[in-house]
Amino acid sequence: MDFEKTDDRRMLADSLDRFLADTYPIEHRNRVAYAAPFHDPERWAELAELGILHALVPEERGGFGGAGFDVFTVFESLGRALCPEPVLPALLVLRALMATEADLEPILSGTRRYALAVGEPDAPYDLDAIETTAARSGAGWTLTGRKSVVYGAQTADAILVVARDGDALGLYEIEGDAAERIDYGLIDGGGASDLFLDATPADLVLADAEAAIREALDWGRLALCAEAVGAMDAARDMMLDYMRQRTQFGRPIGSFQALQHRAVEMVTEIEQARSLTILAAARMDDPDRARHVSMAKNLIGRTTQLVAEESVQMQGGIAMTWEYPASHYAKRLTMIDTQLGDADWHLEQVMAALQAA
Amino acid sequence: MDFEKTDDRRMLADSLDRFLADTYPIEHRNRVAYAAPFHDPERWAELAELGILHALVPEERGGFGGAGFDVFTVFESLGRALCPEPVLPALLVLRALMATEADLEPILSGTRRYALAVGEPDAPYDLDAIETTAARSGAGWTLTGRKSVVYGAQTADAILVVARDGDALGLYEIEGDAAERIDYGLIDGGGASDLFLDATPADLVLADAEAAIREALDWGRLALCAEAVGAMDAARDMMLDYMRQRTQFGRPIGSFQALQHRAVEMVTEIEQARSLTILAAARMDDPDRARHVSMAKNLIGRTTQLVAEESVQMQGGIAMTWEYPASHYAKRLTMIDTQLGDADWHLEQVMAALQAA
Amino acid sequence: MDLSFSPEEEAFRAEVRQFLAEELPEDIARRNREGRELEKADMDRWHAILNARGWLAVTWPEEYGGTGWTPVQRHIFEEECARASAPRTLSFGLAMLGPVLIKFGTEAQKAELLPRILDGRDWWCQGYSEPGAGSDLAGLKTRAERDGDDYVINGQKTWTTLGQHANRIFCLVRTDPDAKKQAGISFVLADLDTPGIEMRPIRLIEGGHEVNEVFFTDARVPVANRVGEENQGWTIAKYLLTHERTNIAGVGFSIQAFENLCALSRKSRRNGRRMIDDPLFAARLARIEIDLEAMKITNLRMLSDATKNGQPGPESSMLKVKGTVIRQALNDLSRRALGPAAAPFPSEDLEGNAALVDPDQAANAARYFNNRKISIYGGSNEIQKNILAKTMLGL
Amino acid sequence: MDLSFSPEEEAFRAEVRQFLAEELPEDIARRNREGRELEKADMDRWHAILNARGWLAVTWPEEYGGTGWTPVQRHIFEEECARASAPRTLSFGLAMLGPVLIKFGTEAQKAELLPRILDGRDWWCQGYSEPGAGSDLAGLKTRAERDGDDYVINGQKTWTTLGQHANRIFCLVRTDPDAKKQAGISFVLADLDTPGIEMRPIRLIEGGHEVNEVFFTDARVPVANRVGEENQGWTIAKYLLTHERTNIAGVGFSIQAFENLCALSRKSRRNGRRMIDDPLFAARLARIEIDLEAMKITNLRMLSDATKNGQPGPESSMLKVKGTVIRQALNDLSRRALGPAAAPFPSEDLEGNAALVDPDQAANAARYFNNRKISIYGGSNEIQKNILAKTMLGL
Repeated sequence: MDFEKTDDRRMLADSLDRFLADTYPIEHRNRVAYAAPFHDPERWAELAELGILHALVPEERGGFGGAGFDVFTVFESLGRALCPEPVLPALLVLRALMATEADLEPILSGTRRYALAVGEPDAPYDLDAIETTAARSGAGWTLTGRKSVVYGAQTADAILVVARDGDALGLYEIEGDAAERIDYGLIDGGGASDLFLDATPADLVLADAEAAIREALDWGRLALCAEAVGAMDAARDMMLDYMRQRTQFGRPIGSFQALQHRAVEMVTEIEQARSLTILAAARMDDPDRARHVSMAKNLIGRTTQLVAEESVQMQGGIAMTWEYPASHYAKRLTMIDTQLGDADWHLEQVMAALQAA
Repeated sequence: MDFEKTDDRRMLADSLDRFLADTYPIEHRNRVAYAAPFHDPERWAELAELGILHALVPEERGGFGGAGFDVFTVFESLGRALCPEPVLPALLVLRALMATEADLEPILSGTRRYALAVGEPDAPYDLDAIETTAARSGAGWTLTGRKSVVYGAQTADAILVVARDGDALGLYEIEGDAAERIDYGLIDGGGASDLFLDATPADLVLADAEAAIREALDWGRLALCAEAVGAMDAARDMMLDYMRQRTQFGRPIGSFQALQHRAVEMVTEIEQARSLTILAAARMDDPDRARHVSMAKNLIGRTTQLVAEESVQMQGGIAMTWEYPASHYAKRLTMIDTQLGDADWHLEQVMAALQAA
Repeated sequence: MDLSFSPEEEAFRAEVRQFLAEELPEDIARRNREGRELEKADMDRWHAILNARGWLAVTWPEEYGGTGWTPVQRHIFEEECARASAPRTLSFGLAMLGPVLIKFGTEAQKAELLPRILDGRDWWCQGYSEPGAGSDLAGLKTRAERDGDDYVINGQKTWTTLGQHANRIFCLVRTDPDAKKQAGISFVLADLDTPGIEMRPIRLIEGGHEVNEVFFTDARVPVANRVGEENQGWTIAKYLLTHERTNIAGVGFSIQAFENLCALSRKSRRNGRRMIDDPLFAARLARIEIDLEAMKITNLRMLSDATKNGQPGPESSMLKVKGTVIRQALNDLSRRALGPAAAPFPSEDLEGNAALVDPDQAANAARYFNNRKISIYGGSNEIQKNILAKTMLGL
Repeated sequence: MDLSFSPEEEAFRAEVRQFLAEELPEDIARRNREGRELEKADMDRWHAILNARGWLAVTWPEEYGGTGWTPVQRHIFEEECARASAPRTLSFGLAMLGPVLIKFGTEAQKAELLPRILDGRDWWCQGYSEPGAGSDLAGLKTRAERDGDDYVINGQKTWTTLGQHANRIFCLVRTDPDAKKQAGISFVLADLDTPGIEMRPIRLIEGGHEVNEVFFTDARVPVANRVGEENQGWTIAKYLLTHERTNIAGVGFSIQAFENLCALSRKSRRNGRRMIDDPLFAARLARIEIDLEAMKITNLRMLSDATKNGQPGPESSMLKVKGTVIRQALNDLSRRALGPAAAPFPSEDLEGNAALVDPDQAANAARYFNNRKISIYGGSNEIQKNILAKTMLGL
């Protein structure tokens, strides 16, 4: 039993943290995160060069990592810096393609950006309700349906689309601009698109892809949990600094007992959420991967809400302003919950496991 | 719009409060509430003489009240004094018999005590799951099944039993000792019995009694809500007194901000719970009676838990002792939730109404 | 006890409902329902419609052009406005300065200023908070030094809501720097075009421009613009903070939010069923319905007390605390109900695009974030709890 | 990071499991599982079995007859004991006095007293709290005045758990009445049959007799019974309060309670379905499962830190606070799951009556009420939060 990062991962985290601290301060982050293309292509290339994408994939597929704790390490650092680069879409696509023979190098090198299109307006989280259909058309396929809030699609060269061919879910590739696309920024920074597929020509990448997609989504969920842990650590530190320095009624506000107790409760919940994220990272290759991921994502969802709301409340008016970084952390922490299944959706998965046991 | 009690009800409340303060101090209460027959038959007779049972029934049936606010008034006072007399069973029976021509006088005068047997081990709250059956036997009927935790049955002269005849639920009367009966005290004071009916001879009181039973149960729920309001007021006052007087680290514990805020939250929730109990009392003759009762009982269940747990926690060790009245209030407040439908069960009724709307 | 409204009150409700059906512009109602900020022109339009009907100043006595309504009438009006998605009127002139002038102003001040509030010539904003002072009003630093018939004001105010639309500001300033904290404060009025007063926008968490900073640099304001005695401003400040305000619980907002949310959760689907049929979501919805239903009655109970006693007791602070908790929970639930669709940044581009975002719900995430303010401003919920612990609980 | 146990640790787990399968008396396990208090004889029996195996004093070094286990081994032992429904050993001698003697006692004290703890000749109880002092230990009033080779003790202690079974007591007494609060306190040991020491039962909320008051009236105790220096008792008190205790989070209890609860909710029916199929109940159950799963890892993380640093950091107080919250939530859920069937007062009459009450769940409501204590004693959760705010958060 060992809860320390290995030397390799500590080095990766250190160099990533240093890079982000140097090149991605919050002012820069806010400049690029809220204006098209909603990230910084130059930094993206540098991040890829740093090897953070390679860290997401095992050696036999051209990476140098690929374990749960590698993903944890990368996303924890991204979360701490509130980095809006589309690393999550890359992870989702890389892990979905693990079930294929595809050459991952163009993605790993950062030269070709992908997005994974899964969710739909009436099926934001659940694969079973997906309605986008794939139909044969000559030697190829066409896709018809609507994909909503596809993270990173606004800047993607290509998009992997999950579509239904009868009962089977398949994975299909289209060019980034093959379908009508509406791009937009997100309230917490970064960008996404809605896709309107209308007999859009596509290549089949993987038939019977459901297991691969589920696994890829679980990797994405782990990444979001780790990102949340990093962002919560940063939000907590900011809040505690503020509580130590800011005085009201002639005393530091951190000396008020009601706030002290709430700060302690918040810090305790962060540690609990970190614990389950660590556990999920350790269980990514186990048969009960999905259950552990759902447990973690549920607790993360509950905890990010607590941290976002309490940190704003306890810092008061200043945290309501765009100027002050805490507000952007609060938004990101809040919106992480609605990516890849919110707290309730994941709770329902844990409930189902209990009921089936 | 008027939130004051009418003069008649104020007089009733005053005389009941005075009677209970004089004759039912907590030491007496604890003596009778925890030892068979788990109430005080002498006080029972005096309470009936005072007219509190008459207050539960309208004039045309021999009472002098019978409105929601009458029931509210009586049970609020009983709750404040933590009185374990079996007034709730009497109310349930009286209201169930409103659908019949039965002479209510023996009950109203307190001379004949009844209990209403509804819940079963696998159907503690829901009429639909009731399994006790009624079968014709010559001119009469027999009942077979198990009724659990029948409040007040330990001291009842007769019991009204809810049983199933095919799809219909009927109301049948048996003598108090007609079936095997195990009597016991309750952890929060007062008594109950389990009934083991095995072809037990019974008289039919009302066929197709479902609506009458539902209405009677709603009256019982209103009574429990009002009892809870009274008990919460008392528990709160006790706690606030303690917080003002008890010093620790050289200061009254009520001066600690973390406790102050929690006390304010508790008091706020008590007012909210009182509000919904008032609303339910006002809606007892309306078509959406059941929904209002369920809203109130859900909020009461949430609030009694908060008040019981927080008042014990904030008063500390002393409230963990039998000696100190707050512990008995905490128990009663906790166990009220599991009478006639707990917070979750009632929430499900409110959810169903929302879904059907 | 009797929870029914009197026949007169029911008739009043019918009158209000008919007025709203006839006079509330549909575009304003829609914009308000969609959770988007109103333009100044829309606010002015609705203000004028209410004024024409004489229903603008709901807390003022009739002699000053107010409605003279009872608290119950105000409650009914508020409830009907919420049901009809009517926007709230601006509180700065109507609910804050007006009552202050009526209680503390000179006859000349009342005669001059009250009509200008009603007819919309004056749009007032508020200079209470200062950077670094937060809920601790007594620590304010903005100074007004007497120079002949003027005060010369230097300092900075912040959180000035909708100041960008205002032409006038009322502020608390320190007129005696040597006095103890609460003493030495005065309440003064200023034209915003006074030289030396500058307003700068503050961008809020969700990206909107709603509040401002106001800088005073040797700004000269006539001493005649002071309301009340010099150095007695604290009395006015306290009056304002504890003064009975219509619907401190925000029940109207919450009713509107709850109805929107029900409609959304019946319309949208998740996991192959209506959102409202998801038991966990339905449980959240039912719980908040119950809390809100309770809050309506709690609010009425306190209104009824206030009517009897002439003034609300300190327990009305409970309405603010619990009311904001309920509103914020509703905002949270709307955001949850939309799921990822709540994520797009509200922009004029997207607003027009009905294919993309349900227009009824476009701004829900933004509203959630923006409404985190309601438990912070006007005396944070923490401050309210401090007050309640002392005044109501005697701790 | 690596969350797996080493082969040695897994082998140890197997050894523990086998031991429990072979040696834990079934009647003791059942009584413990049913949530009923153990008789003294049962506790003594289990104590002797563990001692025979050398697994009794899990926090003591081997040289004093302890196991010398690592924190991870202790965790494994605790987890396996919970799974097997083995009762906890009594902490007063083993987890509290033993470590104090080892750190502060004289060689003579260690040589005499430690073996008597192990072989069961001494059953210790604790004299820390006093009426009116609660979590404020520094305010204690019981006085010990030097008279020749004795202390003469006068005062009163309370919350003395299972004192009715004990023959000896360790207490904090004030030996210098003029010193400042924390100074002037000493740690002394006393035989309970000393003239002038009287024990009286306190009945607890749920009706049980678990704790006691102890009265000292001119009770003479040899000065040689003092542990540590005179007036230095505060150091020992702090050591005891912050000393690493096995399983401060109570994870073992919680695991056992969770498994009982799952079994109950699969077995019992409500509204025509299994309790576990009720979505609101299942949601409560799943949420607590998640919290408990997280607590297991948090506990391991802190154990792992403690192993590295030799001592746990102040953050171990988090384990106490969150651990008690989780245990109490589980007790609450068990009570809910039983519904009205939780209401009967536990009594010997009912215990025998399997027709009436599920024997596995007989004492659930009583346990719920009794366990409200765990967030109060041993430094209430409020005190823990005060400490955490200062030491861990620097507030």
